[in-house]
Amino acid sequence: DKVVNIGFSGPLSGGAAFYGKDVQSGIDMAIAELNRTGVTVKGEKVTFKLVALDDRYLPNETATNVKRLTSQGIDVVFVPHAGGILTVQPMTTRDPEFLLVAYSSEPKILESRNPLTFMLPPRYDNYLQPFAATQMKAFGKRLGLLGTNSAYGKQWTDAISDEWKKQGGTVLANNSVDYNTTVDYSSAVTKALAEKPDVLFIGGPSQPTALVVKAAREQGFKGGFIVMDQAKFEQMDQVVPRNYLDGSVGVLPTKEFPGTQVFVTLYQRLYKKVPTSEAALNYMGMNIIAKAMELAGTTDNPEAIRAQLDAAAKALPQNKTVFKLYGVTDKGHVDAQFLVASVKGGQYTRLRLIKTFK
Amino acid sequence: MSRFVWPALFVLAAVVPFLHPSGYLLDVGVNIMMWAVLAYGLNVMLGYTGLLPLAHAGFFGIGAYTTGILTLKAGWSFWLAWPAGIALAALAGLLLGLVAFRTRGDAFSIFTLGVGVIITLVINKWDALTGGNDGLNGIAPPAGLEEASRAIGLKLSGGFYLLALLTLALTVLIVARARASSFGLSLLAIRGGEDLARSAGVNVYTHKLRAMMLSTALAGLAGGLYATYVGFLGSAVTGPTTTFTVLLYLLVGGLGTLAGPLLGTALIYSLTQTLKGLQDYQYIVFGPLLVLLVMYAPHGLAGLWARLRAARPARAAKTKEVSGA
Amino acid sequence: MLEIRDLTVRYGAFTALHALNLSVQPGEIVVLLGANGAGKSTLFRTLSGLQRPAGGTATWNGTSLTTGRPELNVASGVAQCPEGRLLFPELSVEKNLRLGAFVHRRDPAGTARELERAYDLFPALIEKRHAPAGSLSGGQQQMVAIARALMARPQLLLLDEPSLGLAPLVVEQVFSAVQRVNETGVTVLLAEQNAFAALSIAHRGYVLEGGRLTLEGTQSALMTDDRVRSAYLGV
Amino acid sequence: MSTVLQQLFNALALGGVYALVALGLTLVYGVMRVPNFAHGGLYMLGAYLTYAALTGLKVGYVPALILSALGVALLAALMERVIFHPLRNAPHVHPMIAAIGVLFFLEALISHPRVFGPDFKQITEPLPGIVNLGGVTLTWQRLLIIAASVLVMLGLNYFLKRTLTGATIEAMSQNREGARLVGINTNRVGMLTFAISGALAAVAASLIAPINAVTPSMGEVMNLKVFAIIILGGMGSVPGAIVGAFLLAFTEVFGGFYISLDFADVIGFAMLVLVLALRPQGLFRRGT
Amino acid sequence: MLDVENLGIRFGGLHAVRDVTASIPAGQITAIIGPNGAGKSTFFNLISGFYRPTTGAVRFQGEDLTRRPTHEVVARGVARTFQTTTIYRELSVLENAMIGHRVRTRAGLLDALLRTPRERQDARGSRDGALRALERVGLVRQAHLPAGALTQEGQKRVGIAMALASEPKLLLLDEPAAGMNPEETVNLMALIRELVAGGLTVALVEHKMSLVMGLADHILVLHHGQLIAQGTPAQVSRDPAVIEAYLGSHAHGGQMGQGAQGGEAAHA
Ligand SMILES: Nc1ncnc2c1ncn2[C@@H]1O[C@H](COP(=O)(O)OP(=O)(O)OP(=O)(O)O)[C@@H](O)[C@H]1O
Ligand SMILES: Nc1ncnc2c1ncn2[C@@H]1O[C@H](COP(=O)(O)OP(=O)(O)OP(=O)(O)O)[C@@H](O)[C@H]1O
Ligand SMILES: [Mg+2]
Ligand SMILES: [Mg+2]
Repeated sequence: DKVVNIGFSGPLSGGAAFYGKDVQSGIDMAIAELNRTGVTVKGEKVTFKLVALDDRYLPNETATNVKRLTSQGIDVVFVPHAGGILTVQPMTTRDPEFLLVAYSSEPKILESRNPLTFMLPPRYDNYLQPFAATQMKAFGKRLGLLGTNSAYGKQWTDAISDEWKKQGGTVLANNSVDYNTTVDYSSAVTKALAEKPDVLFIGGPSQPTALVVKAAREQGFKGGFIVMDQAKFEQMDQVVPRNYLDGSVGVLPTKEFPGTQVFVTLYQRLYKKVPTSEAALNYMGMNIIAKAMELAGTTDNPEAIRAQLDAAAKALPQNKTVFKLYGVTDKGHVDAQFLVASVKGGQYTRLRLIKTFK
Repeated sequence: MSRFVWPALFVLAAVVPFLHPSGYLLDVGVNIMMWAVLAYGLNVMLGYTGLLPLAHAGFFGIGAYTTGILTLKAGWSFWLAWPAGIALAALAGLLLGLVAFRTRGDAFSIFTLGVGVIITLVINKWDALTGGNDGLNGIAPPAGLEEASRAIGLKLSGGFYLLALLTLALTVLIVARARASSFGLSLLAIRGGEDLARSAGVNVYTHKLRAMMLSTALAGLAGGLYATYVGFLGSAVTGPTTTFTVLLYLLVGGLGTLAGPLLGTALIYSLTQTLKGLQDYQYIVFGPLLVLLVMYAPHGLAGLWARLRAARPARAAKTKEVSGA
Repeated sequence: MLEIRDLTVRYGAFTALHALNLSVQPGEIVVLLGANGAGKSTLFRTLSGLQRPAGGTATWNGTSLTTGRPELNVASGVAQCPEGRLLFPELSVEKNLRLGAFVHRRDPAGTARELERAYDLFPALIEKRHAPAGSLSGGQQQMVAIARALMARPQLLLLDEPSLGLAPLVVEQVFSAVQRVNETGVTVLLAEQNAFAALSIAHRGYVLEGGRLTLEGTQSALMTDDRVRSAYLGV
Repeated sequence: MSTVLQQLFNALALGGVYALVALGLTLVYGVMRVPNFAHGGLYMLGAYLTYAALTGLKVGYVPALILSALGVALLAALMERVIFHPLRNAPHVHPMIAAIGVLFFLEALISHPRVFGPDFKQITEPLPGIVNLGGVTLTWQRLLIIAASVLVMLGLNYFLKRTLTGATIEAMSQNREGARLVGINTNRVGMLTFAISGALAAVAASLIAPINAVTPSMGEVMNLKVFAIIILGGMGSVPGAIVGAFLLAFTEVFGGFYISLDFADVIGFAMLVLVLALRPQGLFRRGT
Repeated sequence: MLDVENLGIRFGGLHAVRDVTASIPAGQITAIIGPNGAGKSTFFNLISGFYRPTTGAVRFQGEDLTRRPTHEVVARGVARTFQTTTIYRELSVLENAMIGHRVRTRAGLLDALLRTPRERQDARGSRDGALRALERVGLVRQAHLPAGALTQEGQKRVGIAMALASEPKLLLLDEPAAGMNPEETVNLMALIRELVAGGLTVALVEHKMSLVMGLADHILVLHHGQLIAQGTPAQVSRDPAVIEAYLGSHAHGGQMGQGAQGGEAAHA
């Protein structure tokens, strides 16, 4: 057997560890499955092994880790945060070359047109239009902003504000707070509610998001929520009563796609918890890489593997498709379809996507 | 040991990149030297003057962001932006000192910690200037470094290594000179007892201010190097965690010694790199190791070394406390 | 009675006390003379349990004083007014004194009585009773240190240079108080640079030099000894 | 108007949270002068132990809280014995670094996949329900926090200022040899102090956890703030810690409300820096 | 040489020093005595700029020094020692003295970094100045020992050397003989006399009457922060107020504590 090492550099300790671990769990799960079913590249059986290094979310640490990984002859490296990705992106094409699997929706990652970047998360702008339209119609035109103030949260806040205005609504003051460090959300909620919003944009990690919902409902907020895709309904309703979530729109791994059900069940058996989209997307990403290696007939030529990503995505077996995949764009971006849902009377209802961006 | 050992050490270290080590090894070398410079800066305050400021990552950040912003947004050459960053860090240190030296002891530490947090938060929130949460991306290597490296048969990474080595050598020289002067002795007097120093005629306030400026200038020096080396700046690295990490390097190496900051940084940095292999057990091992270090090598590596060398220091000054008012 | 047998104390490689033998009978005042660095304070610290000896024994009425647990020494009736005072600088004078009676914490009435006595002895402390001990003048702090030792109602009182920094008038008061305390049956071991005053109230004395006892005698014998007179009495 | 009142209540609750944690820290830091950065770790551990007792042992909230307090107290006492006691004569920064080592260890231990893992956990509110007072929402949990912080403050103040054991703690912090000399068993007092502080941290965490997610790094943020608070209030001053806590909470809440939420933390720290610049010794001097 | 006028300071409600008007004449030894807590150390602290007075003025050689920072006062030529021996125990004896000499050197951080001629000159000057001071107190041979390794008495000398190294005109000594035995006290007296013979002015606080009476040209008596008497030793020791407040039986020429014999002397 040939052992192919896959690199990973992400936060595995400290405040963002839960995030890094989620990402890692997806890759780990994919690798375990691939090793069990067997992958053959150019007639040779290949076993994958994940080499995960902690970078505590610090870009300089990511750079050090990547140098360490490539010095060991590793050709594929997963990095799940924008700072780290942007720092190591220029290194992909220097010798030694490597394929950077980027899990971050920062637009700048694609802007640099790096030839060896593979970007996993879909663009969140797919959600904007249906979210805004649904909530504006159901609750009214005033949108309060109360998302997390992480880099991703800020992008979301800006994007939803633009979309809301585009559809003719009014956007109120931005009251973002840090969902990782805030001790009590009450005062931020009070401030946001003081402007009498009809709809609140919220979201960050699921549990804090649920606490924001709780604080808002307790203070008498009757309107709707637009929940950023980082937060998951299935996790939130373990923290707050389901009826608090009534009138929310957000994303949901549903059972529509063939692979979803399988993935969710397997994941829960392994990790004893509801999978996040971090886990799901990286799980798919690893599967696409393996497939692309098969198609390219090489495990150590990043350019060749990169060239086969689109084909690999399209050829992915049904039971590995957690989300519906259309392929990988020229820029190296996954093109997938997602499901969005709204909560009514404690039930999840699927929303229709008007248009999809590529 | 300084007279011959230091130059020899630097010459030896300068040979390393010509042996074509892996990119990872070079990178570890650059990181150790870079953080050691920051540790030397902190040592000027904590080791020599006896004050523990907790805003050094902030000054490091000021040096780094000034360098980054001036090269990226104002199109300055790195060779101009770097000194500007150092100057700004020193100036910020002066301003902080003017106010912070009203407080003493732990209040001083917490005061500066507060200022450190503010610096980080301001960097994080001032999107227009600093890029906020997204950070600053694409800071170029110093002009001419690549060409110069190639001219002596090295890659850019080798060039960075030599640049870091030069920076470190300069730092050690500066610190050694400062320490050996009557200025340095006055700092020791302040460390030993501020009231006594005052009565002995030392102008405590201005000495503290100068020490602070030297210390933060070194932080800025390290920061500028960081900016051009890593090429990306995010606010996280300017926060208290970095300060505490460097404090750790310093303590393990040995407070108030010339070799300590370098030894401590080298040991702990390589240790954390090695421990990464332990995955989930990384900090479960590191934490207790830290405790053991301060308990069993209270004077750091340099102290351990000195003790071994001094064989049997008679009954000398085995008194526990530092005398002073 | 206090019995010291072959007591040896070391600081690292340096030996401060060399196999010392000394005893004090109940009810005696014994003065310890010796130049700077002779080891007087070392002996006191050892008897209080603050310093562990390298060898030998020290017992008070049969109880070992060298267990390394000073609280047991205090409980068995040994109290010290130490060199360097060792006060609690940010606590009020009165709290310092009350803590001196820590071993009698179950007898608040007795402590109140002792407190009155302490203030009688050092009236200067009355107006300072609520001031932090650290804000007191040097001499006032010394008064607190002496009074704190008395608060423990000791059977064996160890006084390490009690007159340090005290005004002449107060020195007299202290010595007469020591004498009074002694008359109530308390045994006193005293180290003093003010050798004359100390010898005046003592029954016996020892001379300690370089960690060894070089001379021993009654008050009158020491007072008239030529070596003592020239070295410690300054005559 | 009701918005301002609501914010007032929010600030009170937040101040209560800060005060509870700060009081535990004051004891060890302010009184014994040990800059115990592991306090945040003990706090975090307290929350997890309560969580474990609730979900694992399936006991009620109050027994869970007591179990957790006992557990953390024990651990804190052990920590004093094994780490801080041997370091008692070392320079100030040594125990601080050791404490950071402990914090690392505790965090890593808790977030280890085989222990609790790095994910958020949630403790359900023991006293759900809200009271609506003229448009202001008061939740029972927050009222409980405010009440507890006042109670703990009164208790701690009484303990330190009025009891002999309290005085021994202060005495020992100021002069360990002096304390031994008057017959105080400093070993016991040291452990007792840490135990009390650990128990306080656990109680604080258990009370706060229901309104805030339980995470391995929850102690880090708190650490920074409570250290600021006790310096702000004046080291070792119990009322100072309370006033400092509420001052910080009010600045954060109203600064966030009138200026910008984005800068709420900056405003909080700016206030700290300002107060210290004007009154270097803190708001309250250490009492006698 | 030094004149104070209506000098006073309050700590909270306490007037530690109150309305003191006095002078310390040049070339002489002035002793300040008074009961514990009378304000003697505080008085020194006021003169040396260590505390800021709430009232009054301090003039040194005609120049107003009130409210000047300590280091400037030292630079003008007023040096002091502390009541409890405070020196840098971890540093060498020589370094202690060099710190005392720092006020006479000008080289700063930049000089140090650039190794300017001034730095080199100062480095030499500082060593020489320190050695001169050590010479005067007889510690040259111990120059390289850590100061903490010296005996109590030796440490007191280090303290004095540190003060002398600043090349003062006026030296303030706070209880220099405390903890010394008679023999050492005599040596100290000789040292002080020598210093004065060399042109220095000395003011000292001391409770050892042998030293005060044997040494002082002029005595100031403080009580409750106020100046209650002054004059020659003979005058002061006869002053009933001083006897009552401070001296007790020492008034009658008592030396070395002989007066304490019997210890039953009557007092207020
Ligand atoms: N902690 C210590 N470490 C090392 N040596 C010490 C220590 N304490 C005292 N010594 C040394 O032990 C010897 C005896 O000191 P000690 O303090 O007992 O003397 P002493 O007779 O009380 O003198 P003094 O009259 O100055 O108080 C001295 O040489 C002193 O330097
Ligand atoms: N920093 C301070 N804060 C409050 N009170 C003080 C302070 N310094 C001194 N005092 C008080 O001022 C008075 C004078 O003190 P000072 O130290 O000057 O006395 P002294 O004459 O030197 O006495 P001694 O002979 O005992 O040394 C004392 O009552 C003392 O308690
Ligand atoms: Mg002694
Ligand atoms: Mg005095």
